Amino acid sequence: MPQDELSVVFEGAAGQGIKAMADILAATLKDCGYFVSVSHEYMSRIRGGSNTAQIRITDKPRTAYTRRTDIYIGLSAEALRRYHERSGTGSVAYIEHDAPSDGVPGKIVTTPFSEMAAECGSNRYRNTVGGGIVLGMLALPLKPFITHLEAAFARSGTDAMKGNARAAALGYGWGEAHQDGGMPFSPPVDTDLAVEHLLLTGTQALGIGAVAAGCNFLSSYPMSPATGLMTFLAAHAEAFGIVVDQAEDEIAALNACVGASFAGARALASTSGGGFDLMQEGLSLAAMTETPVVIHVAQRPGPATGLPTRTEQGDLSLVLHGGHGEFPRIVLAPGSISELVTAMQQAFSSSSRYQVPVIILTDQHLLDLATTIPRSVIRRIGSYPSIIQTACGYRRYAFTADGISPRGVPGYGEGIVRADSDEHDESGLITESFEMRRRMMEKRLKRRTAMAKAALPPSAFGDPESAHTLFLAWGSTRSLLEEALEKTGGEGCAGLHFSQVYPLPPDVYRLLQGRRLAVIENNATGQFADLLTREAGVVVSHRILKSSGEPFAVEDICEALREISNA
Amino acid sequence: MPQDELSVVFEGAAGQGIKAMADILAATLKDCGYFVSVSHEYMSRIRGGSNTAQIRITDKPRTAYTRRTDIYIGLSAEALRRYHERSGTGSVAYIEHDAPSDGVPGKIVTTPFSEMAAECGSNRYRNTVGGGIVLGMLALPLKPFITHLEAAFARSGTDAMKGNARAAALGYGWGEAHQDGGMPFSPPVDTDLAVEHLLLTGTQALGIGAVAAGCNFLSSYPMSPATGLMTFLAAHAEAFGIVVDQAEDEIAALNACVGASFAGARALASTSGGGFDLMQEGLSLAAMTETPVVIHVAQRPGPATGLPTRTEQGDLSLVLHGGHGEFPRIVLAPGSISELVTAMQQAFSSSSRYQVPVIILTDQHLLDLATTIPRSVIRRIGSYPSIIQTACGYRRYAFTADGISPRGVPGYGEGIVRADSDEHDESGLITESFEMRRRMMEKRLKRRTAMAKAALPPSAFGDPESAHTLFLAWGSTRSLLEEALEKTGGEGCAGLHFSQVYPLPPDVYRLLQGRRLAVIENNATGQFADLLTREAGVVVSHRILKSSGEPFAVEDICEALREISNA
Amino acid sequence: MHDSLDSFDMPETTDVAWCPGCGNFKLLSAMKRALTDLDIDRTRLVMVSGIGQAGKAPQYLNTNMFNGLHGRALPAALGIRLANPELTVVVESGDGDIYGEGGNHFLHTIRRNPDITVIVHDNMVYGLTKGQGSPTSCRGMVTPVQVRGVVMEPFNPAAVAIAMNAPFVARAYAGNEDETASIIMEAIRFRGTALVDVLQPCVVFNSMNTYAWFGEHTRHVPEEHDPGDRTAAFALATAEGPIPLGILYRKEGRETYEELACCGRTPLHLRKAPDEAEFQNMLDLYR
Amino acid sequence: MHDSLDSFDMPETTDVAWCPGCGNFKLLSAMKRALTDLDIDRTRLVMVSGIGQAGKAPQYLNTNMFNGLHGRALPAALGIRLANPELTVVVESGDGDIYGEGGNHFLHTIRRNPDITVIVHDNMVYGLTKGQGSPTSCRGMVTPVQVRGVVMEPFNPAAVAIAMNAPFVARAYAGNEDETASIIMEAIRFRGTALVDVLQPCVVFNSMNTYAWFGEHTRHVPEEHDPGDRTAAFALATAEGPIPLGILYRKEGRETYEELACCGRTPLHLRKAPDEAEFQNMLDLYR
Ligand SMILES: Cc1ncc(C[n+]2csc(CCOP(=O)(O)OP(=O)(O)O)c2C)c(N)n1
Ligand SMILES: Cc1ncc(C[n+]2csc(CCOP(=O)(O)OP(=O)(O)O)c2C)c(N)n1
Ligand code: SF4
Ligand code: SF4
Ligand SMILES: [Mg+2]
Ligand SMILES: [Mg+2]
Repeated sequence: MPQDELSVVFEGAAGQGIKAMADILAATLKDCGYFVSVSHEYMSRIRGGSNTAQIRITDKPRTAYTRRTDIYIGLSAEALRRYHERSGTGSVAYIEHDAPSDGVPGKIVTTPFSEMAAECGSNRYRNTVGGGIVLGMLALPLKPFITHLEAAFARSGTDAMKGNARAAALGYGWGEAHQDGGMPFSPPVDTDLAVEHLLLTGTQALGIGAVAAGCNFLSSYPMSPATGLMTFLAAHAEAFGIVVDQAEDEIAALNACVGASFAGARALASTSGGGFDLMQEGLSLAAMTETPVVIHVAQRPGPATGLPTRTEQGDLSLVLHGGHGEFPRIVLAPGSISELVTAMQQAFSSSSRYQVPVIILTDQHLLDLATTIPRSVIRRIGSYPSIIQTACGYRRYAFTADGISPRGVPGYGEGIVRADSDEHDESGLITESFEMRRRMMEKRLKRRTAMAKAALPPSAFGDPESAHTLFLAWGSTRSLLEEALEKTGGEGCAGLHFSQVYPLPPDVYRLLQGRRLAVIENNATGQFADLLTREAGVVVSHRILKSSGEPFAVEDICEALREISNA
Repeated sequence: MPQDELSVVFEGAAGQGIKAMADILAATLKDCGYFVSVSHEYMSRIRGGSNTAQIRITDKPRTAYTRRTDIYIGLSAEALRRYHERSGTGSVAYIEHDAPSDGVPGKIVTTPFSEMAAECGSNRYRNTVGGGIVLGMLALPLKPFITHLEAAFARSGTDAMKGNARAAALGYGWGEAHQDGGMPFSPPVDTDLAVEHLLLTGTQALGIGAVAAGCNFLSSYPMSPATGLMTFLAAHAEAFGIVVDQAEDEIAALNACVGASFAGARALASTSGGGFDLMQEGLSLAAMTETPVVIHVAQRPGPATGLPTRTEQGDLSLVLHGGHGEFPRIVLAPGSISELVTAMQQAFSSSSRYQVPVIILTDQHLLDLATTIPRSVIRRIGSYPSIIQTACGYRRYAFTADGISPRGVPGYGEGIVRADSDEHDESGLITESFEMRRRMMEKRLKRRTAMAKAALPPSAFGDPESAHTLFLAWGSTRSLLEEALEKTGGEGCAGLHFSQVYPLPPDVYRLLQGRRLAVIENNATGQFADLLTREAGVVVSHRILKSSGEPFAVEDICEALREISNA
Repeated sequence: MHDSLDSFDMPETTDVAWCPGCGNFKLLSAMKRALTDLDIDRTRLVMVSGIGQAGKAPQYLNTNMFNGLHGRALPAALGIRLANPELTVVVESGDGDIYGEGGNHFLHTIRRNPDITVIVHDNMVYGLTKGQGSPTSCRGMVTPVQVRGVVMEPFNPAAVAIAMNAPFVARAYAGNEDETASIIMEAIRFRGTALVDVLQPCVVFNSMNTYAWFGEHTRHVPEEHDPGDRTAAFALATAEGPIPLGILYRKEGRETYEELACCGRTPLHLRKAPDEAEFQNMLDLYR
Repeated sequence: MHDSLDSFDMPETTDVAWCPGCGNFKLLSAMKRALTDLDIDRTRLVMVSGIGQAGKAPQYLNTNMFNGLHGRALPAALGIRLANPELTVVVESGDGDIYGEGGNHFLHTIRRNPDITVIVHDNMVYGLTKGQGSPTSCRGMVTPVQVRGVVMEPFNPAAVAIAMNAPFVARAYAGNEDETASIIMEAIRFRGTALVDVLQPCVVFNSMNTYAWFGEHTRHVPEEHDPGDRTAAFALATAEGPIPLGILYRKEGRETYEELACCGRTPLHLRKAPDEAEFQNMLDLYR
């Protein structure tokens, strides 16, 4: 029986072009009609070390990280060690080595990468040799690979293009010759994939969402894994009229966003936990001045600098409670590439509608994940809320039934627009009246009702209404939950994934009450479980946690699900 | 029947010496053998406006703020309006005014403050005239007042001393002559008060605690209401060898503290919510490097600049969750002057013992509160945990059973001491090993068990074990809970005050389960109630809240207690 | 409503939270005069400030205002200006705010050179928090925190701005209301980032730098000084003796950040939703 | 254990995370040479850094280390020095770290003048985050964020330090290992805050400022330059043309912050609990 999925792992030092090759290979496989997803893990360095990219090739969309390794291309000095960690009995590795492979369960095909690359003109082509091997080994066509290589190296000159093409062919031949029995694999599932799907990373999806939302201002300070969003928008700034400002620090970034939004921009800041720490006072300012702003918080393992290029979901509590004083906020935690596109648009629209800060919580794993997604899924839902033209006597903080005042900006109309970080009256001027304070606090907090009502419901996997055990996930673990439930879901088990974690939609309480609850969180303490207890008074009896800096593998979750279902 | 308490309110513009006079009068009354407490409220300005100080004179220790006003001395242009807000039928006001007093329930004695002060040589003496009036009116001795005045103005020269003495006498005469029936008041309760009690503000109590704890390093940036602690330690720096550094910003302040503590200092930072926002990354650093540090967070109403000189308990969630990543911390919320002295010492000792950041949460009301407290209550409990002399091969983060490694500092012994913001190995060097990461996370979090076990139990008022309704308070509302329960406590009601809010002692869960719970919080949402739900899974059915910028008055709490007890 | 008046004055009833006799009042009237004389449209001006006594200044001017966080006036002003380059943006805040808490933004805003005017109420002390040493406090000033006197080197705003190659660097003294007004006018007219450090007595907390002290310790920029000469400007800014008042350094013609960083002059709030064809073009890149 | 060795070298097996050919390696060996030649006691030295490629430097030296937050090396170093004035404190970090995120501390640490040495690995780019413009990036450098080239005025560390009246200001070029080592030695010997901005190629992300470029765009501080002359130093630091290498400014004798702000030289960790009599005296004030 042909297998319905394959996992190809590329390993190499930083600088060896692992990421680039995995991306090109993924695009090639998509063109061949397969669903693909690529998971990256890498060290905090620019050269050397050992990074990997895992390409999952599946007959339906699957993006979860897996322990499975079918084909392994290892280029760095660490190749064997790392193969040891993740090979199984069915694995085949192409490694340039002579070291003893005692105890490694999989097979090893000693492969002269350097020699082949040198033949093509440079050691640099080793990664391309590897790409060729994979295709040759799987007996897939070489042509689309060459096309993608040419596109990718078009700007590097003809030498590079030729060298790469040659390396691909050499590798292809080696792969064919060393098939080791081959990998029987289902035929291409969807020939429309080539044209009707895009291959997007999480970062690109967020960026596309931002463009769709009409984001026209970004101020941020570089920080992994959040920098990519800034880079994306910088690349498209000219086309879409987006102002991209690299700030001197995160404090400046958010304050510039709040200033810009006060003056009418649709403003976005992108950072990671440590940078968000520095933005908290600005967050509180956005709330006090009722200035819309969207903040992307790309999680990585803390505390402090932690593991800067790794993944974790450790900052949920921080974004829920950061910023001094009491004010409303929205926290979104999209879990898939398409949810990222949508969430960013929702963030902008809710931020404008409720005049509150909205935080989008992602993580390294999700941002670097690349996968095929139907182009049709990318819809522009962004509503463009009106900024009013002010009249004489305009009061920025006029009391209204729902607490939200019509928003004017300076220079647009005859009114005067004042924003004040101090407690203020309706016109925005400083006040020390206790009564005004009381009313303004009420005004700011009142909108929480409408915000909760409009909260996005969780996605259900299985039938949560009738389940006795619910597995709960948020953010990047969505695909794990989905796949694991599908593969192992016992009777009475179902899953809920929350792409909005705060405020929670009110009727979730009903759904959760009286059931056995288990959370899946890529952190050490189960912060979402705590949130559920606080908000819904429910007790979460099982916490499936991981905080080593690695994402969960789908196998981890399957095992945990089985254990908990049978408990 | 003589009354068992009196409330004297001093009102005046900023710059009119209201605070100074209230303090001097309080000291005088203490010397007369009364328990006194002074509550201050003031505007965010240096001159003008209207501030008040309330002196409660009682026959037992009472520090809660009260709506009651017996004697009112009003000096500013706003005097009448503010008297209107807080006078009752028994009140007598001394105000220099001719305006109609329609609808003001209390009496008014039109008093020529300016004229009397001018007679003594300067308009500046109006406050002293007011002090004299209070004593004359109550027929208390003038002598101790003069003594305190002389001490206070000793540095201002003989003119000022004479002028003040004269103004006191003139005021005293006016008070005697305009007693308006007088204020029958219980005789002095405790003649030992004069010598055996101190008169301390919250800020002074914290400062004394810090000195007692052996604090020898402070780096902070001025911010109301936290600045006083820095000023206190600066004043005593020379005597106790304390390094006091005014930082360029709050980020520098906390990073300097962490650096200093790494090198062996007992370090303290003092700030308010907005400044603490900026310290969060440093907090996370302290946790990651396991460097002890104590942070005083003096709450005031937010968000953003809010009401900078007012009071609120709005930053509990922030200090519980601030700083990215997951790490242990301790949060103390002392509720009385003596608890402040103790809490600061506990903070230093726990911070050193567990090598974690400890946060002391106070607020404007508590810090500015002044009251009599027995000198004997001030005990030095600080243990001085040992810093070890390192040997060759020393590893700062050596694995141990409880997760806490012996702490060495650079330059003390033959070892090398490394602190790293990145994930690190036992010697403190950067690592990217997932396994090491896992073990280090475990190491850092492990100490939570011991920390929870050692958590301070709440103080009980009434018999919580048998109560069906528990009123819960934390921080500055302690005296309100105590007094209100005493005055109104129905059958089956009791109170618990938490001077440690995190971690909560484990057996509190038992205490809270299955009872009706009501919290008293000077904020808008009931953050402590949320914490209890999260930590103990209990539902808090009643939230007594206030977030106008004012403290609760004891009458508010009495009323709420009555309502809830009878519900 | 008062904002229908065509003047920068707030209603008479406005409660100004400054102390009687404070230099802030003089600076406020100089500012009003400059704005009026420049005939600036109140609805197209935004005054931006941080927190402090100085930071309250925009509350007392009848125009648009963004009164942000302590130390963060400059990034907010930058954001405003980038979002709408048709607005005149004037920052007014304290020495502690701009040079202390906000020091990093001072450096990097100058590096960008947006067309904004930065007026610093330099009273050489932290006023609102009751008299601690500020970055510009003179050595030896005793305060409740600096109990043995300030020991840090005072921050020299003009010298640092010149070192940063700020294109317009001036100092004024609030006591000279006329001159202050005219320097402010020059600064607002200037295209690019213009710094005016305005010396200003704090009559409550700074008993060292009084009106009399400033009278004695200031002088005018010498006639012969060439404000186009950066080294000479630096020498003037750092010379011992009285503080020079006037324009120390001025260099025309540098492009502003908004010209270089924005895509067009249309205010962002008037821009249309992204074009569908462009949007699809972008998606094509990820096929 | 390797820390028993009497050398600043880490074990051979240490995995250095820098790129082959990077200027960081040259600076590391210059630093080791300087420390060795100065005969500094490894157990009494603390290397302090922030985050970045440069910030990893202390990981590769066998001595005490505080590798703190991005941008915050200076306040941490200040705290360490104040807590124990017997320690030699050397900061080593990147241009983004010290002049960007940490710009405010750069200003105010210089104002304080603690006796620390500040070595900046100035590669004119953000290395660890993959090649964005840094405060010292040259105009026109194209990066993934600065897609149309850097437009901000480059930060001139020497000029600003001189404007701040930093008592020791030098620039070096990592390519000249000997000279760099000897300047670092001078800086560490100097009593007070000493800045050494070390130009250093980033062979991966900065294709503008290469070894060749630095060769062409640097020169030595002219023989006749008087490092005691602040204005001349400023003129030299801001002059058009090649970047001057060497000690630009040097002023001896200013008291350090720790002398002025500490109470005695005893390290804080060796101080006794507060004296009971003093404690009771303090309480007496509140009777
Ligand atoms: C983050 C933060 N830190 C501290 C404060 C407290 N604070 C308010 S104003 C001020 C200093 C004001 O000094 P300056 O800017 O010189 O203005 P001035 O009052 O002297 O006019 C400080 C420290 C604050 N509001 N926010
Ligand atoms: C608060 C915070 N913001 C951003 C980052 C991400 N970050 C790490 S290193 C770095 C820049 C490094 O540049 P530089 O200091 O010049 O050092 P280099 O790598 O070039 O040696 C940045 C932005 C961070 N770690 N922390
Ligand atoms: S405190 Fe000083 S600066 Fe502030 S208003 Fe009063 S006198 Fe002016
Ligand atoms: S990224 Fe640049 S600076 Fe960093 S180690 Fe590599 S070459 Fe050196
Ligand atoms: Mg000031
Ligand atoms: Mg750099």
